[in-house]
Amino acid sequence: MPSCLSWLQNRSLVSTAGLYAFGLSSDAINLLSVNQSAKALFQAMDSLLSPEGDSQRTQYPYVTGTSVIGIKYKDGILMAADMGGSYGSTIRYKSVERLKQVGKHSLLGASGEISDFQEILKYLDELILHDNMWDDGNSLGPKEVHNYLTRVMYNRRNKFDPLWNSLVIGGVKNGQKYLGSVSMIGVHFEDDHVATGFGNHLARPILREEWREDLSFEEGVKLLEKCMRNLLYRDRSAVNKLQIAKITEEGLTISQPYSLKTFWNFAAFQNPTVGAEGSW
Amino acid sequence: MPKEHANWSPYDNNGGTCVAIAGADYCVIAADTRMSTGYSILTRDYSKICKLKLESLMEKRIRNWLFAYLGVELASQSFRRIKDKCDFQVYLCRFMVWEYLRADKSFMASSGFQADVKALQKVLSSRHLIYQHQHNKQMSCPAMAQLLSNTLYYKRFFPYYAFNVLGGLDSEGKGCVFTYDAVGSYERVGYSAQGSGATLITPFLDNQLKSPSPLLLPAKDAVTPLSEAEAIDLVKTCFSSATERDIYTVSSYILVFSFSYAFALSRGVNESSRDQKINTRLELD
Amino acid sequence: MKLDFGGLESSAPLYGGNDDVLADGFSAAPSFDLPVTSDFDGFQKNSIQMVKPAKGTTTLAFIFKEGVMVAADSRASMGGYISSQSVKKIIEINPYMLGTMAGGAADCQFWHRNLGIKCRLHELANKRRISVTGASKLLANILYSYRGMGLSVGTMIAGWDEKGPGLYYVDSEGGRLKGTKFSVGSGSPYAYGVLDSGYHYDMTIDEAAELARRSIYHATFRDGASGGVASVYHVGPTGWTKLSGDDVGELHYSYYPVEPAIVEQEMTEAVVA
Amino acid sequence: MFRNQYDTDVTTWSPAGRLFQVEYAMEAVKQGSAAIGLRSKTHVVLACVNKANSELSSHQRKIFKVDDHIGVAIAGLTADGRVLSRYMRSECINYGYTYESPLPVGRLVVQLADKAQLNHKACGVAARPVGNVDGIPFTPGSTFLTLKSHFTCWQVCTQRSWKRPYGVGLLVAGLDESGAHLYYNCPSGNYFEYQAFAIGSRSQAAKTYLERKFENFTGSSRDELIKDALFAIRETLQGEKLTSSVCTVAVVGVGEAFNILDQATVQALINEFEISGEEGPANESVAEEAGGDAGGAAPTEAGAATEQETAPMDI
Repeated sequence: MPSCLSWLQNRSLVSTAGLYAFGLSSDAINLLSVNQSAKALFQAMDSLLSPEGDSQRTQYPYVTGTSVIGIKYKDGILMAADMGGSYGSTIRYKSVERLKQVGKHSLLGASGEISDFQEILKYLDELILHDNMWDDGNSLGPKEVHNYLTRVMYNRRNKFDPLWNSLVIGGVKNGQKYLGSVSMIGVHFEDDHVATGFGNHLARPILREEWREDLSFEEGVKLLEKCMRNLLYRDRSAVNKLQIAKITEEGLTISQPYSLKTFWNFAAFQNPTVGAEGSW
Repeated sequence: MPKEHANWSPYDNNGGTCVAIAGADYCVIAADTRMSTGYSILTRDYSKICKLKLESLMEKRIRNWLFAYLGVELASQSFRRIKDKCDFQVYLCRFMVWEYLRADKSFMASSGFQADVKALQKVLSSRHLIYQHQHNKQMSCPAMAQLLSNTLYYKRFFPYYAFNVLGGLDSEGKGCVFTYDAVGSYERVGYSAQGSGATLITPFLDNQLKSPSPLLLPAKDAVTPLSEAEAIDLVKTCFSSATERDIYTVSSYILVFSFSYAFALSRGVNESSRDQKINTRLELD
Repeated sequence: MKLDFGGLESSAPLYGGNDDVLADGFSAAPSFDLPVTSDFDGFQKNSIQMVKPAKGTTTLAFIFKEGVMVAADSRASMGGYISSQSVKKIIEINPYMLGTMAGGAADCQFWHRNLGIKCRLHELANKRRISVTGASKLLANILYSYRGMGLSVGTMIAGWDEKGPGLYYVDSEGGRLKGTKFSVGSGSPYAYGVLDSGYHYDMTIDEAAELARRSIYHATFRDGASGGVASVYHVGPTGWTKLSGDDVGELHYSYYPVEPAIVEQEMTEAVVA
Repeated sequence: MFRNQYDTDVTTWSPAGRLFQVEYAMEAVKQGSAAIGLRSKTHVVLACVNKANSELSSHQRKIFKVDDHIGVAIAGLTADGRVLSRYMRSECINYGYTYESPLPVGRLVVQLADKAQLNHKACGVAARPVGNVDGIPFTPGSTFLTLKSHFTCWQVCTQRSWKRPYGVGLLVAGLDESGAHLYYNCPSGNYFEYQAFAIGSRSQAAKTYLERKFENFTGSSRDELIKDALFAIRETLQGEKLTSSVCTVAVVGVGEAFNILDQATVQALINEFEISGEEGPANESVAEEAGGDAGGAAPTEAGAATEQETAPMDI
């Protein structure tokens, strides 16, 4: 087998059979979809025909990441996410990286099921690897990645086998800032600031008040930290260990994990149960 | 039988309202720009309207016509997307964002589950592209209406949760509006509202635009006598009233026209303009 | 149970062998996208509930000396909301055959249009028009193959062929009945009342039309899911013609004119007392 | 003329290392009527000679719009050309469906080359995400959007002896992120990017004209580019009078979707430069020799026809 094919294979990025198709089809994804849809077709008929047949389709999130917040600022996109991985109510993992680079121009933040997020990263790895192989001056920007992910999520929803995540995609390409989000059933939109999960309720009202088109980097980080602090106070699966990622035309930087200074002796927090009869 | 998790549903209702009114030679179609899920607003700047048409060379020519017809101030406003700052609770502000204005065939506005709506609109615009490649002309509005009905029905057992209204011009250049249920039953009407605010708006439109039913024999002409300007005001009133009572509808909306302007490409035919409106037929080569 | 999709394939493929790259257009049978769930019925129940397709109606048809009289109302309701008052419930399959719409509006519209295609193909293949029996059988086979999947159709196929007037009732439970008088829809009990009492074989066209119109009017009067315009069609040897379309509101005041005088008197007495 | 025993099918190599069937396919391109393309930094112009096979019939379409940003001019077997342009259209639509952005021209050209090289009926399987996109239950007849991957003949790069190469050359004009491009797809399956190029019968005349002028194409404006295209076309007409009915011109550029100019505009352009008597924008030597035959009575139609027996292929 020619050397480059073996190099690809031991990176176990592309299954052996995939290598052959790789050279042929414009898109290795086809091969993935080839066995995917065959399997789905088989399962569709199987589960329809024998309703009592065990449908491996039931999905239940096990290890989940909490909210991700993304905003546009003067030079690009800022995103923040904590590093917690909750297993139900237990914060089982504390160093889950939920902000990842996708290609040269995009940044992906994910909340929800961590294993599904890792599978999404596998698909994106394929997509970007393939995109680079063309090496013709064109590359997939944040808009394309966002639309691609929307199709993947919507498609998995159609097969009743959803990827249990909501994703935030941001990036800059040719001076165009782009920030969009996708939910697990395919609801997608673009906006100047987005948030997932709890962030929708706690962070976005703050962003709707204080966000401005010309936020500087420092102001942007301060705004994100304000939102993350609020989430820390009220979201039980929030962890005080977060990362902030910045992506601009020049490139992407993801901060080392750090913690926020929190202030817990607000009057409201003193003795929350006073005056509440029969409270425990 | 493993527990089928109850909380996962492939559907969601992202709210929003669309309204369409067909006139003698125009059709007004509008939709609000709010998208929400549950009680939280996802975004205030999402267009529910899909233009089912390829970009055409007419863009520049129509843009200048627009400046001439509407006066610079209103026209410039329409071509600069205005961020909608209105917040339903605090104060009500009305931004009219004219996204497109051109001699067009059909526009589709839909509300319901946004992912299904987008998938549906993508399928239709792709089909429209093919039609144009094959027939070298645009699909007429009634043809697009039938295609939308079939597309909806093909998902009869796994429906697109999308309530559509299709507006445009029919082959004689008269305004036409088609209204749908989610699985494809459709009907040509003079006016229609769909989405979360529909039950509030439709009675108002019935009252204002009551026109004899097309089924009557001897047939009576059912097209509304309203001019475009009156139709626009009516639509604005619809949205402001719906905003009062429907949490999912907000009163900033995108208005899209399709006048019967069509510019004869080749022979520069330019009939005498009827009250400043140029009224010629578009012949795409 | 093996779902038999046999009914889907129409006899003559609509379009030649079409597996090249972009053979657009019709295909032998529409392919339906099925939800991948083990609880198909449960899914259908709540998705239909959520989507609330347009339903509710009164339609009737009867054979008499001069041919077949077909009539219907024009109201469509989605749950409790009247979504339209101007639905065309009598579908013109071809110049010699009509179908009526009751139950799911989308189901009826789609499958009648599909039936129209099949009838046209039959004409092209056999150089003569399809009989009413044949057409109703085609529709019944299709609906039978989707039995249990949630289609809701209660339709009448009325037409004129070599054997004279033909009338069949076909529904989505798989039933297919040949008969001379049918009424379908939520308003049918009311329509039957008027229809049965006034029907006799040798009526003139006008009498039959009036009977049909009257039956629809009474149904719309009593049944909330029916209303709008009462449309009446007549199918004769030369095909169908639409006889009338009257708003049921006007029909009411023409059947029961209100004498202005009586009303005023009551008003005055009330004031005095 | 029977060359030798090596040209019976496409999988047989000649001792000299040549695939004659492929070469014959490239010959077919030369039989087709001329098509030329040239590009500047912001625009690409395609033009072709309309050859009707008799006075009674209209000419065959040789320029197809693939998408807003891509168009193609073909020379050779027009039937093959139509099939390939339909394939390109469905690829573009699929890509647009998934990514909501235009398919880069270069990638489409490579896919086309792969298809030509494998010359099997590759179905319109396009880049799309896992599984079929969203179960668009498109009528199974039209495969483009069913996106159900029916992987008919996805074999490795071996040829099938009963398959023939596509007998058509394609000039692909398009615009993408990396600028304006003009490619030539050859029936052999390889492709080249050009500043300007000409294919089809008597294309050599156009090539010589284009080779002289191509340096200043990059900077030239849209209208200059169209004028140069018309000059190049006129070169291939060997003295026959250039009118807008004889040729078709199409343009794609930044901010301008691919569109075929209507005859009136083309005729206006032709009159413009014919009245001014320009024989070519620059007053190089071409003036004398073109002046010579342009002045003389244009050889009659028959004259041109007998000189080279019209290729049956092009009908």
